[in-house]
Amino acid sequence: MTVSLRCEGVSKWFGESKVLDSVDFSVEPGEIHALLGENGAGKSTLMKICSGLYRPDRGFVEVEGQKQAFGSVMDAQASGVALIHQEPRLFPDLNVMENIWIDFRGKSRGFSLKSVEKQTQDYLDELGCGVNLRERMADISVADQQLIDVASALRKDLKVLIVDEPTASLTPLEVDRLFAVLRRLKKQGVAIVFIGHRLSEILEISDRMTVLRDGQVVGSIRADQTTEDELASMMVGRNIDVADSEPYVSRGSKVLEVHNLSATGKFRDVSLEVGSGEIVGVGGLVGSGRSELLEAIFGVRKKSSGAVFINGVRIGNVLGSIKAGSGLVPEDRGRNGLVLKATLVENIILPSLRTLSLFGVRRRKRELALAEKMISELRVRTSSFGLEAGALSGGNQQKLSLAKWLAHDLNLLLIDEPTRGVDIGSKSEIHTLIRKLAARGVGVLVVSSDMRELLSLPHRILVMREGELVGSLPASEATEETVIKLASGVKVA
Amino acid sequence: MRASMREGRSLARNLARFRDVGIGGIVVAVAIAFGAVNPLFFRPENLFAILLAVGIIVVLAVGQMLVIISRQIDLSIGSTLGVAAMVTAMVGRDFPDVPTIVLVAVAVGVGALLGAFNGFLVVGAKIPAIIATLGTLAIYRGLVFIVSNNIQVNPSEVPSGVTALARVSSVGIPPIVLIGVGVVLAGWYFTRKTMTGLRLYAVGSNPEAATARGLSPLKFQFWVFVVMGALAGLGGLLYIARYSTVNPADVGSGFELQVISAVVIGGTNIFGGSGSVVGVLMGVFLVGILANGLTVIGVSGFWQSAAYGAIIIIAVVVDTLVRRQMSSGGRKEKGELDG
Amino acid sequence: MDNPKASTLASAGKFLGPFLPAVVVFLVAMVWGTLASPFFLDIPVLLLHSGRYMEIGLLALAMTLVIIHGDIDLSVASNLAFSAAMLGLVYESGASIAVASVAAIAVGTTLGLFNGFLVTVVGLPSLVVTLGTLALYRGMAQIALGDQAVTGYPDGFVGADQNLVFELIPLPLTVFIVMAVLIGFLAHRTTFGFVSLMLGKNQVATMFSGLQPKMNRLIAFALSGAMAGFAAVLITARLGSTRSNLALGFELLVVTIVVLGGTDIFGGKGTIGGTVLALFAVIAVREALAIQNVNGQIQDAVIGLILVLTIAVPVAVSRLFGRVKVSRRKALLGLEKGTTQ
Amino acid sequence: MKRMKLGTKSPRSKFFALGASALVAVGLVGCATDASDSTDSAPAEPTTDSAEVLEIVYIPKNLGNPYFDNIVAGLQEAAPELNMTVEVVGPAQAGATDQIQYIDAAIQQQVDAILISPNDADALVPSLKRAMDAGIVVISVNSDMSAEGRDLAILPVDFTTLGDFLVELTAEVTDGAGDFAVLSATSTAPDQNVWIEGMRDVLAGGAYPDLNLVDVVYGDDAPDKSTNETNALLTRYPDLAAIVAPTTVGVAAAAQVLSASPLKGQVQVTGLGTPNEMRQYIKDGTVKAVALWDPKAQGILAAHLAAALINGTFTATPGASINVPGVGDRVVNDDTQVITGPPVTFTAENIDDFDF
Repeated sequence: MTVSLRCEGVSKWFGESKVLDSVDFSVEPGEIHALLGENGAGKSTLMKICSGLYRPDRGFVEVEGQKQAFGSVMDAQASGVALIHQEPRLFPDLNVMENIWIDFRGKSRGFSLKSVEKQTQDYLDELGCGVNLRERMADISVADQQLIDVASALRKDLKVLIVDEPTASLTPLEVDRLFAVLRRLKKQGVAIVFIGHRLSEILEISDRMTVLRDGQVVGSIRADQTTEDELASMMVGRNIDVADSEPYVSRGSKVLEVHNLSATGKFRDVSLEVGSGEIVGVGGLVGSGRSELLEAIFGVRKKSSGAVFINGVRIGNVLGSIKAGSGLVPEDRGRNGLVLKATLVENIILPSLRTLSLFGVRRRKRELALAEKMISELRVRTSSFGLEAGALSGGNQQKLSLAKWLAHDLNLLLIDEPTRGVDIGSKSEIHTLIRKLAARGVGVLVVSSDMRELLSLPHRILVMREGELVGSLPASEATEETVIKLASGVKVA
Repeated sequence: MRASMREGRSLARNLARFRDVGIGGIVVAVAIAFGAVNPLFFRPENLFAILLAVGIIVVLAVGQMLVIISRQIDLSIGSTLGVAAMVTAMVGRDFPDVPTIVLVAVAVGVGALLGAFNGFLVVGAKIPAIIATLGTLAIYRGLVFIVSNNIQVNPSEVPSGVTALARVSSVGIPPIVLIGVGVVLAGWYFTRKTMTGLRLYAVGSNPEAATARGLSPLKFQFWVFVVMGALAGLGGLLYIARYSTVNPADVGSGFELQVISAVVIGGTNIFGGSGSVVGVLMGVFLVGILANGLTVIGVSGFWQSAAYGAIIIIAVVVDTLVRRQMSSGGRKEKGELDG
Repeated sequence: MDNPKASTLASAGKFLGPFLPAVVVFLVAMVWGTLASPFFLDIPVLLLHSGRYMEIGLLALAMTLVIIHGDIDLSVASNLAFSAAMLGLVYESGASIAVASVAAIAVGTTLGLFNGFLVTVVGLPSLVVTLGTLALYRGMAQIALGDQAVTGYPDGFVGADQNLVFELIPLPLTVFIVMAVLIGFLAHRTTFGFVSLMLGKNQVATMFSGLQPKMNRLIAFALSGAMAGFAAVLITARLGSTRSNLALGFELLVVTIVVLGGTDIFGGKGTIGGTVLALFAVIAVREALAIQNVNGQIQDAVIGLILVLTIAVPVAVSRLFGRVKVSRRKALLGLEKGTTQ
Repeated sequence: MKRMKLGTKSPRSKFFALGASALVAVGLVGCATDASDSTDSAPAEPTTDSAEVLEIVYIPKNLGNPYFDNIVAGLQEAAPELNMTVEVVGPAQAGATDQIQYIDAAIQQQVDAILISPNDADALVPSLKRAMDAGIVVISVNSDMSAEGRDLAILPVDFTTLGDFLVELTAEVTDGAGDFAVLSATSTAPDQNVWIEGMRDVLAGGAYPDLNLVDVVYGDDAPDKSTNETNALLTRYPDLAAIVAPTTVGVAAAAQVLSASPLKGQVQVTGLGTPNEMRQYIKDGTVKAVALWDPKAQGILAAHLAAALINGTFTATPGASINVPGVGDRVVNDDTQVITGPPVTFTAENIDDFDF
């Protein structure tokens, strides 16, 4: 029985950082093969290569024995490989039928949306998706959108279905419905690759699992031969190379106080405190509302109730929080964190314009001096100040987004996924930077999905699940198992 | 919490579906208002005059709608129409016995050629559509003068076959109106019944997703300009039939404002991805009735352009509110960023 | 870390780059005009003729700022017409010409604010809003004046555009230069201008750095309205009479000049200096054609052709020679657009 | 994103081929029929030696208007024997401020005389004054403007009596009874407004009790606007007896509407129209009569007056007279205006004798 999908010796570089290092991975027909690993381990990149979005720098991909030179997504689809994204990319202005049949390639005579309506309704019923075919895509929930994405893949004799982080924003009910669909496809002989985080879900749905860490395959085991703890340790790996922070010595003053803060649809009734010089970590799965919490504290997201105090001062909007000395390094550097089309200097001075100018008039010398100081202090590697932020590597961009907040007197640093997509070298530099800031009395609230970072960097760790704060434990007592269990809702032993 | 969200959305969805009917309602209301002020508004001759005017504008509006759906805009349609009308009228003048069908081919051909040049500038030379067609608006107007050497084509020189298009034909309806109806039906059929039409909406609604699904946005963006040019050429022929005087300075000038207003009033989203031929037809009628009605009830022409501007702004405000309520949060920002 | 100064040469190239099209067009036009007619190269006369274009110049200065934000204002010419009508009516009702001029600028600013309100507060696309107000303000001007004209302005005011400053520079040109320096200062030396540029490049990221986009964009529209009012005063002084069909079609020429000056139509890039150079390039082209008795429509066509070539030529050049240059530069810097999720 | 698959040609290069062919075609169409880039200057070379060739510039209301093309024909016919070259340049739209650019260019070229058909009685005065200060002869052709802006005005016909003539013409075609409306050019056109005032005075005088002017609308000398205004008139005043258009563009548009409408013959169309444009409508009975004057004669007269003023053999003072071959003697009236001659009425009988 030939293998549905095989990757052999697949490697990939992005700039200097090697994201995949000669990975071997295969899926048989009628098998659900889970792919695990922390963020930045290379899971999504591997799947983008299998689905034809990227070309491997070395190695090759085989579908049912034929070597694939995917020029484009279309070729991958033609060979029966489909990728379902976490946020399905569909056409908001078109209705369900149109979204499914948009890339119909058969003979168009005799084909009309009417003629395939019944067939489509059967697909959807089979998938348990009770959506009206005439409804506009913009009005449909993410869960249903995923099923519609699957339906449009089913239309073309599907051999390999890759599902990337599908359960992130689904309710338990919707997760069960999705799993029922995957099991039905499995019976029909479709090979399924399931990328996910929630260990309990993975154990429940998949037959075999492969764990990726830093671009290399760490191990491949059958579901019935392993337990969550073993998986967790494989994901994390024994040699924690991140040094532990010294225990926190309270300085008495509270930098950040949050009282039952909530934002409809994102998170509810969150209360927390960050002391001066304290690093507080926030763990939890993708979609648990951590980023939205940071945005609400910082003031760029409307809060529906609750209050935020920085250094005792009540904060109304983003201007107020910045004046009170807070800074946010958001999760999506390219869209929210930095202005990629602007130069390094322009990005650095942006939040501190008021202090750098006199009666609204910019003082160029002072700006350049500050930028030079920051670039050298944070060791941002660049050939010239005139370079646009977009031309920098991931690590340097992250240092830049830190530099712009350090440029003005910072009391509270809110940082979301500090070392995601960052090369190993910059990772430790960023960690030492954060520790130095804390040592100077700055309060740090850091959201991280990188287990080792979460366990070692903060003094205290909070865990959020589906928009609620479900646990708070000092770093000394925290282990990856307890955090993962809290995050994925498995009853703590 | 999830259930309540669903009710909110279904209400918005009905609003969208009734949007086209909504404009239809406004058109009827405005017509009745004019009729009330001056019953003569409903005289057959006057309605006949409205149909003639609407006939030409709707041909251009259907083309412009396709361009806007593909996330672009064509400001040069007035001058494109001008060049097509002038070349066709000169051919008619110098070869009086040439059959009308040949003149139709000349007009549509010249228009399509100019449209192709627009397409080349936008897709080949990567010039943003608004800038490329702002350039060709002036270039093609200059072309009208060069081609005609500033000589006007007089009514007596226009072949009778062409002027017949604006006359009441045996069927009782002037061919101009029939051609207009034909273009509207073709536009409706293309956008509602063909896969290519559906893909045009897809390319305009989400270009990245369209590329991922194997469609080529560039191809659509190019051919949309060619179709727009061809329709502007056809509009040129209808212009000759209706006004029978083709003056190099006047032919087609100012059409682009009327057409874009009609398309926007007709509910076509300026950011691409959505728009219906029915809505555009209603928009064109509203513009046509306004232009005619205001003069008929004796409001001096001076009020006309003010009324135009007001209607455009009101239509866009209503459209944005409906759209915002429909997708609760809008396509642009995710969630309620406090900006 | 290598020395940042070594890269100043590259940045200088970048600095001159956007001005290149305008400078080339200016030189070609001047040479062409001089060859075409012995009367052309007469600097005092050319400067006098340039007085006619200073209304368009003022509009272009403010339009540059609006476009840097990523917006556009097509209503400037109609705003000018209505402001001029107000100037005429206020003057006719007995007020002094000074009061009437201030009234015109105030009215212009108000109309600009109305545009800004619809775009920033109600959140409508600026292209469609100003398309609407293009027709609305022109209609208001027609309602205000009908088919009458306002004349009889005081002698000192009418023909003021003919007096020379330092015996060489006509008054309107001086006014324009002063405004160019002021708005240039606002755009490139103040925090307001810097924030406008950053908003144009990425509005969300700039908001995340604590800067409010609404206020900046509103002020840009108000300034555009104020310049329309100011231009109304200039045109009334030049013509000595006011009618409702003033400045027909100015908006298209203004946008052409701003884009010719190197400003990106989608925002985030643009300089006042570029716009000033482009204005003089367009004046040179117009004068060179006028001296050869080329009529208006052909002049507009030539300007339209220049606009299209300004953008198409660099793209074509970079495509022809770019293939080698771009790939080598990328290899050097070891860069590849990574996917940093 | 890597280069497209090598197999198929990349879509962009396909557009290049397609677009490039369009570019070439557009260029060809452009220059194939391109006579000269500006309206042609005097065809015949001046006969006498070129030492003191008189350079004059004529700026019509707008280009492409057949009425003004005939004035140009007259100028060019008279130019050779007056040792004169005529440059014709002007705006496309009949806008008030668009002519100024051409006046300034003429001053810059230090021409001997500027002939202009003004679009606005006041806006052009400042720049024309500069021309006169520069020693350039300024003559207003086909309509007048404020006196300080020109040395002399040449009117096609006596404006003061044209009002009577138009009313008389209206009475003729409507047998002296009924409502009639005027379809004018732009609201700012000085000649139109003078004639309409003239008509109003005549009607006020009571000479034609049963004729009354119900409305004046503006077609802006644009075919489509004039057509819309005509339709509106027919709707607003169903029992209208006649539409009188003192502009060639307006009368042609009104006639075109009526010729295609059931009201043909019931609603008369008359006014000032060129024979070539109106021949079709007079022959098919839509129009009984239109009147005009020979613009070419006005062109010849203008050329001679310009030459005389430049050479100083004639001064533009009331009472001065001049003899112009082919046109006859003309005297400057008290408003320093010269009248070309009486209007000519074209009817089915005599329209074929005229070709302009």
